[in-house]
Amino acid sequence: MRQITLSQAVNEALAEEMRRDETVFIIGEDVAEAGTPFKVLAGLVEEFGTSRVVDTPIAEPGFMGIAVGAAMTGTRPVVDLMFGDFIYLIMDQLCNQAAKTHYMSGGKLKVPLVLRTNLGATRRSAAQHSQSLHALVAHIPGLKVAMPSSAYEAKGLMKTAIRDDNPVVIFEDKLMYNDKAPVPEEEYLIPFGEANIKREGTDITLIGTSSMVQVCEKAAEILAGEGISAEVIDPRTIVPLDEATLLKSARKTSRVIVVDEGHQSYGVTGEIASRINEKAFYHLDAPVLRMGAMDVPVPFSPALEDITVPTPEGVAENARRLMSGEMIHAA
Amino acid sequence: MRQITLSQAVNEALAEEMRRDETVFIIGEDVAEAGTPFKVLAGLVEEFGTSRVVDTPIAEPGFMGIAVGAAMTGTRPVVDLMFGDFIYLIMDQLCNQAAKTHYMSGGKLKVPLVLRTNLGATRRSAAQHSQSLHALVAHIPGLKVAMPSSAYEAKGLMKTAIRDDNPVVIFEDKLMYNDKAPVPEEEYLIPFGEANIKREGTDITLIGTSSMVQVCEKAAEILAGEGISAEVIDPRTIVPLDEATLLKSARKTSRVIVVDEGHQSYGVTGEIASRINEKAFYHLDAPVLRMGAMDVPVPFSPALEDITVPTPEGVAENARRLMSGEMIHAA
Amino acid sequence: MAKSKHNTEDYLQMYRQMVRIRTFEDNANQLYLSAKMPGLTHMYSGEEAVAVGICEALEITDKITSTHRGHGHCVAKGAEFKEMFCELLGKEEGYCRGKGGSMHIADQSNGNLGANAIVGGSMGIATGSAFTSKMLGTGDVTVCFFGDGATAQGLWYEVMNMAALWNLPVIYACENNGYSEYTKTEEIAAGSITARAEAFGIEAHQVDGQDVLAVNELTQKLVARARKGEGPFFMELMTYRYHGHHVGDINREYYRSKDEEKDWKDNRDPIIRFRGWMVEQGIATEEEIEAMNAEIKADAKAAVEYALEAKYPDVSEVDMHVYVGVEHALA
Amino acid sequence: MAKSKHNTEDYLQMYRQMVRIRTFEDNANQLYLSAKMPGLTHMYSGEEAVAVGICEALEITDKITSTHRGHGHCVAKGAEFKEMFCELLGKEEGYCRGKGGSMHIADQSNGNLGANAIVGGSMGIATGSAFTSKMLGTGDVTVCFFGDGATAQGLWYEVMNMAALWNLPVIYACENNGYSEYTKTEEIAAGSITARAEAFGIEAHQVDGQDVLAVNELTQKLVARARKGEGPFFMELMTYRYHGHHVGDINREYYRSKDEEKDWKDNRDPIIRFRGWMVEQGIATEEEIEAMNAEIKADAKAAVEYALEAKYPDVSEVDMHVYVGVEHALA
Ligand SMILES: Cc1ncc(C[n+]2csc(CCOP(=O)(O)OP(=O)(O)O)c2C)c(N)n1
Ligand SMILES: Cc1ncc(C[n+]2csc(CCOP(=O)(O)OP(=O)(O)O)c2C)c(N)n1
Ligand SMILES: [Mg+2]
Ligand SMILES: [Mg+2]
Repeated sequence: MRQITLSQAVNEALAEEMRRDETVFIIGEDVAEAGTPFKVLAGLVEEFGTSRVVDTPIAEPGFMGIAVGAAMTGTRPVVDLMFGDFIYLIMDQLCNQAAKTHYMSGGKLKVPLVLRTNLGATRRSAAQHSQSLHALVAHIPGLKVAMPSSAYEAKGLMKTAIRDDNPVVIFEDKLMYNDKAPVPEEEYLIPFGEANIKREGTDITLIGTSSMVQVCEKAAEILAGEGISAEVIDPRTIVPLDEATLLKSARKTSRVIVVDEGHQSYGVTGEIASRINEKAFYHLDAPVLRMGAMDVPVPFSPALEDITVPTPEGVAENARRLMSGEMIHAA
Repeated sequence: MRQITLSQAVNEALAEEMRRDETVFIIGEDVAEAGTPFKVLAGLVEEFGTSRVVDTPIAEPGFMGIAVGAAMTGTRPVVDLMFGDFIYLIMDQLCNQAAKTHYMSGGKLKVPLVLRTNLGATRRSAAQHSQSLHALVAHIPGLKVAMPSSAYEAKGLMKTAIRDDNPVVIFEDKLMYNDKAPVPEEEYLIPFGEANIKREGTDITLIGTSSMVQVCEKAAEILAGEGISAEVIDPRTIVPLDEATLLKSARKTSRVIVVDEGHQSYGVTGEIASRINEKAFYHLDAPVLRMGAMDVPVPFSPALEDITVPTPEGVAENARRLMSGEMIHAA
Repeated sequence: MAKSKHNTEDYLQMYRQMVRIRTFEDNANQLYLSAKMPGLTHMYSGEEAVAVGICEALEITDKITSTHRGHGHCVAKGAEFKEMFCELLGKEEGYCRGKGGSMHIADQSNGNLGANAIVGGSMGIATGSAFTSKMLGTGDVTVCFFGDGATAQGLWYEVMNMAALWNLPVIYACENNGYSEYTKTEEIAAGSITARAEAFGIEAHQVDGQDVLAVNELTQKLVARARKGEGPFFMELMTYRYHGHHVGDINREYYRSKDEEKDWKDNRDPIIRFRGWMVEQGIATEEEIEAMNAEIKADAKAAVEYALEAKYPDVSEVDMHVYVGVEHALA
Repeated sequence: MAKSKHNTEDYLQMYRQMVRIRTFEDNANQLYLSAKMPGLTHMYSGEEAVAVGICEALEITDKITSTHRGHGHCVAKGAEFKEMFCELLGKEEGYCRGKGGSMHIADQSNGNLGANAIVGGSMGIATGSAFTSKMLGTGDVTVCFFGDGATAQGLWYEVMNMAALWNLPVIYACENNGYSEYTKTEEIAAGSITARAEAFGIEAHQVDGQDVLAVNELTQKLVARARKGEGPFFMELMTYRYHGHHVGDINREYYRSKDEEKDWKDNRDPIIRFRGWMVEQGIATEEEIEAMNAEIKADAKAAVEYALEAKYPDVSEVDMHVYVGVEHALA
C-alpha cells in the first residue's frame, strides 16, 4: 500500500469531505495561502477558494464562536487551532456553548463541528506551545475526542469527525506530521469508540494514546526481545471510549500500563486505569500503572524537556517491574 | 464554639487578611456595594474602600489578567469569579500565564493570587451556571486547588491561600453559603495537603470533596445504623493531595468509594481512585468505586437535575454492595 | 413617536407582542413570588419595544441570539406561551423539554438560536449564523441581542472585526438599560459604545428603545441593507428594566433610586406610549385595545395553568440529547 | 528625524542599544542556521527603534511586558548578552535557567515581566502591573508591547476599558510591522486601530517606528503624563520586520515581495538613519561608530561562545520552580 505522511492524510481527508459536502469549510489563522505553519492544509485554498478556507485574525474565541454559530445554522466548520495550548482561550465557546447546545435545547439544535488541534512536547517550544490538553475536553459531556496515532487513523478519524453531528475535537501530534504510514487509496472511515489492537500479546497490556501508541509499540519490541509478550492497544477515541476491548485485554493479560502524553495527575490515565480497575479488578495480578507526562510545565531546555514525557525504555522498564512482581511491595 | 455560615467564614478570612496585609485586594464583578450576588463580601467595601474592593466590568479574562500582572508586581489579588462555569473564560490567564510564570521564569517571578469561585448543581440554574470544574484546574501543574467542605475549612483554607505565594483556586459550594459550622474566634490556618478524617471507621473508606463530604457523612450515618463502620475523609485540597492519609485509610478498611461533584469521566475521582489502586492494591478487597456527577450537561428541570449528583442514599447503596462482595461478579 | 409606514395589522401586532411580553413576565414573576418556579429569572418588562421593534422587522427565517434576559426576544420571535411556561417550570413540553429553563429558552423553529447564560456568549454564535447566511447564500439576517454590560466582553471586538472584514449580515443590538446587575453603565464602560463599533468600520446608530416605531423603522432599513451585503451594523437601544436584575433583586435602592424607576415607568413606558399613539391615530379604540389586553391575559393564565399541571420529563431523559445520534449517552 | 533634547551619551546609548539588538539577532539567526539552537525564534531585526526609543524613556523600575518577538525588548530593557544566549540555548545560566527559551526570555530584575508566547497574552499582565503601581503608589509606568496581529485579541479591549476607567499608568505600544505571521495587517484589521483605543477614551498616537528619536520623544512625554495619573495611552508604531515570521520562514514571497523588504531595509533602516544623523550632528564620528559596532560584535561573539560551552541545567531541576516554596514538586 502507498505510504503517506500524517499531514497528507489530514489534507486528503479534508479535501475529500469538502468535495463531498459543500457545507464543510475550514476556518482559522493562516489556513489559506500559508496552509498553516505546519503546512498541513497546503493546496486546499487553491481548490476550494477563500470562502471555504477562511483566514481569520488572531482571535481564537471569536472564530471558535463563529464556527459554533455557523454549525448551528447548517454548515460543518473545521476549526484550525494552531496550537493545542490555545484551547484555553476557546474553552467557553467549546464547553459552555458547543458542548451543551444540543442538550440545553432539548435536542432541537445541533453543533456539527470539528476542532482540529495538536498536542505533544519535545519540540523545544516551551511551556505555552507544548501542552497535551486532551484531558480537559474529555471531561466535558457533549464533546467527542479523537486521538489519531498514525496517518491511517488521522485520515479515517477526520472523515468520521466531519460527518459526525456533534462537536468533535481531534488532537494531532505535532511531531508526527511527517511520519508516514500505509493509507489506502480507497475511501474509508474509522468509527468512533472502536479501539485498535495494534499488536497482540499475552503477558501485559500497554494502552497508549496518540504518539504514545508508537512508544508502546517500541516498548513491546524491546520486551519481546526479553520474552515478554505485550499487547498494544490504541483506543483511537477517548470519548467515546471502547471499554470492552480494553477490559477484554486486561482480563486476558492481568497487567496493564496506560501511557498518555497529557500531565499524569487528573488526566486521561486516571480515567482509563480506573475503569479497568473497577471492571477487571479480580482479573488483575498487579495495579494498573499509569505513565503520563510529568506534572510540570513543559521546560524549554532539551536537557529537561525530554525527561518529562514517557519513553519506550521507561514503559519497558515499568513493564518488567510489573512482570517481576516488584510493585507488589510498594502497593 | 460559635457557629457561623460559610459565607461569613469567607468574609472573615478576607477581612482578617486584608487587615493584616495591605497588598491584599479583591477584584471582580459586583464585589463592592453589592457584595456579590451571593452577598458573601457584604461590608468589605465599607471597611477597605473601593481601591481594595474593586468592581470590574463583565470582563473575566481581562480582570483575571490584571490580577496576574498585579500579583507579579507586589500585590496579592483575590479574584472573585461569580460562577465556577466562567472559569472557561479565564483558562488562558490562569493556566498559560499564572500557573506557568514561576516555572518559565526559572523561579524569578511569582504569582501569589487566589481565585475564589464556586461549584455545585441543584440550584435550578441549568447547564451554564451549575458546573463543578475543579478537575480542569487540578490537571494543570503550578496551580493549587482547595475545596472547603464547611465554614471551618472555608475560613482556614482561604487564609492559607492568601498567604501562599502560588496561584490557588478555591471552589466554594454555592449551596453551602448559608450552612453553619463551629468556627473559632481565634485565628487559625489550615495547611494545604492535609486531609481531615471527619469520621473514623473500619469497614469502608468514603472520600468526599467539598459538599460531598456531607454526603459521605450522611451515608456513614445510614450505614452505621446497619452495622457498617465507614471512615469519612475530606482531602481539603486536591492539589496538593494528602495521599498518605488516604492510603492509610484504604489499607485499613480495604474498601474505598470516592465521591465528587465534578463529572465522573476524566475527573477527580479517577485520579484519587488510581492513586489508591496503585499504592494500596494488595490491601484492597474490592475495586475502588467512583461516584462523580453524571456525564451530562446539568439539566434545568428539577426532575432531572437532582439525579445527576451523588446522594447519601446512593453512596450508602454502593457501600453496601461493596461490603457484600456483589461487585466481585461485575469485575 | 417616530413616523413609519405600516398597515393597521402591523401596528396591532407590535402592540400585541409588547403586551404579550409584559404579560408573560408578570406571570413569571408571580410564579417566582409564589415559589412555583424553580430557580431565578430575569424580567424583560420595560424593554418590550426593543425586542418587538426589531423582531417585527425580521422574517421567520432570519435568526436571533438572545440573552439571560431572554423571554422578550423569545416571545417577539414568535414563541407560544404554553411551551414557554412549560420550559420555565422544567416540564417536558417546554421548548427545550425542560432542560434549558429560563436562561436557555428559545423557540428554535422560529430562528431563535437560544438564550445564553454567559454574558456575551452568543456574540460568536450570531456572527457565525451570519457567516452561514453569506456562505450558503440564504439571505438570512441575524440579530445579536446583548446588554450594555456585555460590551465589556472581548469576544464582541473579535467578532465585530471579522464581521466587518467579511461584510456579514449581522446586526449587533445592544440593549442599554443603564445597568449590568447592580452597577451603572457609566461605571463599567469607558469612552463611547457606538464609537467602539465605528472603530471597526461598522455603521452605528443610537435609538430610543422605548419607541417601538423608531426601533422598527431603523431595523427595517438596516435589515434590508444587511441582506444586500452592506452589513454589519450596530444599534444601541436606550431602554430600562423595570424589575431588579433578577426576580430576587427586590431591595435595590443602593444602586438605583425609586424615583428613577418611577420616571421611566410613568413617562417612557413603551406600551403606554404606543397605545396612546394608536388611539390618537385611530388605529384602534380604547375598547379594542382593552379587549386585546384581556385576551392576552386570559391566554397567559391558561398557559400557566396548563404548565403547572404538565408533566416533568421522565428521568430517563437525563442522558438523552447529550449527543446527536446517541439515544442514551450513559447506556 | 524628529528633534529631541538629549545629551550625547543618550544618543550614543540609543545607537548602541539598537546595534546590540541587531547583533544579538544576527547571532541568534546564525545559531539557528547552524542547528545549534533548539527550536525556533522570532527576529526583532528592523524594529530596533521601537524597543530602544521606548525603553530609553523608562526607568529601571518601570515595567514592560514583551512578546514572542521579545529579544529586542529584553536587550532594550537592559539585559546582558551572556544570560540571553544561555537562555536561548537552554542553559542553566540563562535568565530563566533555560526553562523559558526564546519565547519567555526576560531579565526580570530590570522590570521585564516576561516575553509571552500567547499573542496578546501579556495585555492583562501589563495592565495589572499598572494596577499595582496605582494601588501601592510606586509611580512605576508599564509599557505593554504587542504586534498589530494582537489587536485582534478581545483581551485588549477588556483591559483597555478598565485601564481607562481607572486611569492606570500603562502605555499600550502596538508594533505595527504590517504582518501577523503570513498575513497582511489590512486583511485582519477592520477600521482603524488608533480609533479602537480612542473609542475607550484613550489618547492615541501614531508614530514612525523607524525613527528612534521620534519614538523616544513621544514616549518620554507619555511616560511623564502617565506617572501623573493622566494615562493610559496608546501608541501605534509603524515598523517592519526584516526576517521571516520566525527564523524558519525563508520562502516568503507568497505573502510579501522582495522589493518591499528591500525598500524598508535600504531606505528606512532605523540604525542607518540614526547613524547618519549622529554623524551629521557631530555626535559621533564614523570611526567612533565603527569602533562601537566592533565592540558589540566582539561582545556577542564572546557571549555566544560562552553559552555554547555553558552547562545545561541538572535534570533534577525539572520539577523545581513549579511552586514557590516547594523545592521539588514531584518529590
Ligand atoms: C460571562 C458572565 N459573567 C457574568 C455573568 C453574571 N451576570 C449575569 S447577567 C449580568 C449583567 C449583564 O448586564 P447586561 O449585559 O447589561 O444585561 P442586562 O442584565 O442589563 O439585560 C451578569 C454580570 C454571566 N452570566 N456571564
Ligand atoms: C493566542 C495565539 N494565537 C496564535 C499564535 C501563533 N502566532 C504566533 S506569532 C503570531 C503573529 C503575531 O502577529 P503580531 O502580533 O503582528 O506580531 P509580530 O509577529 O508581527 O511581531 C501568531 C499568529 C500565538 N502564539 N498565540
Ligand atoms: Mg444592562
Ligand atoms: Mg505584526
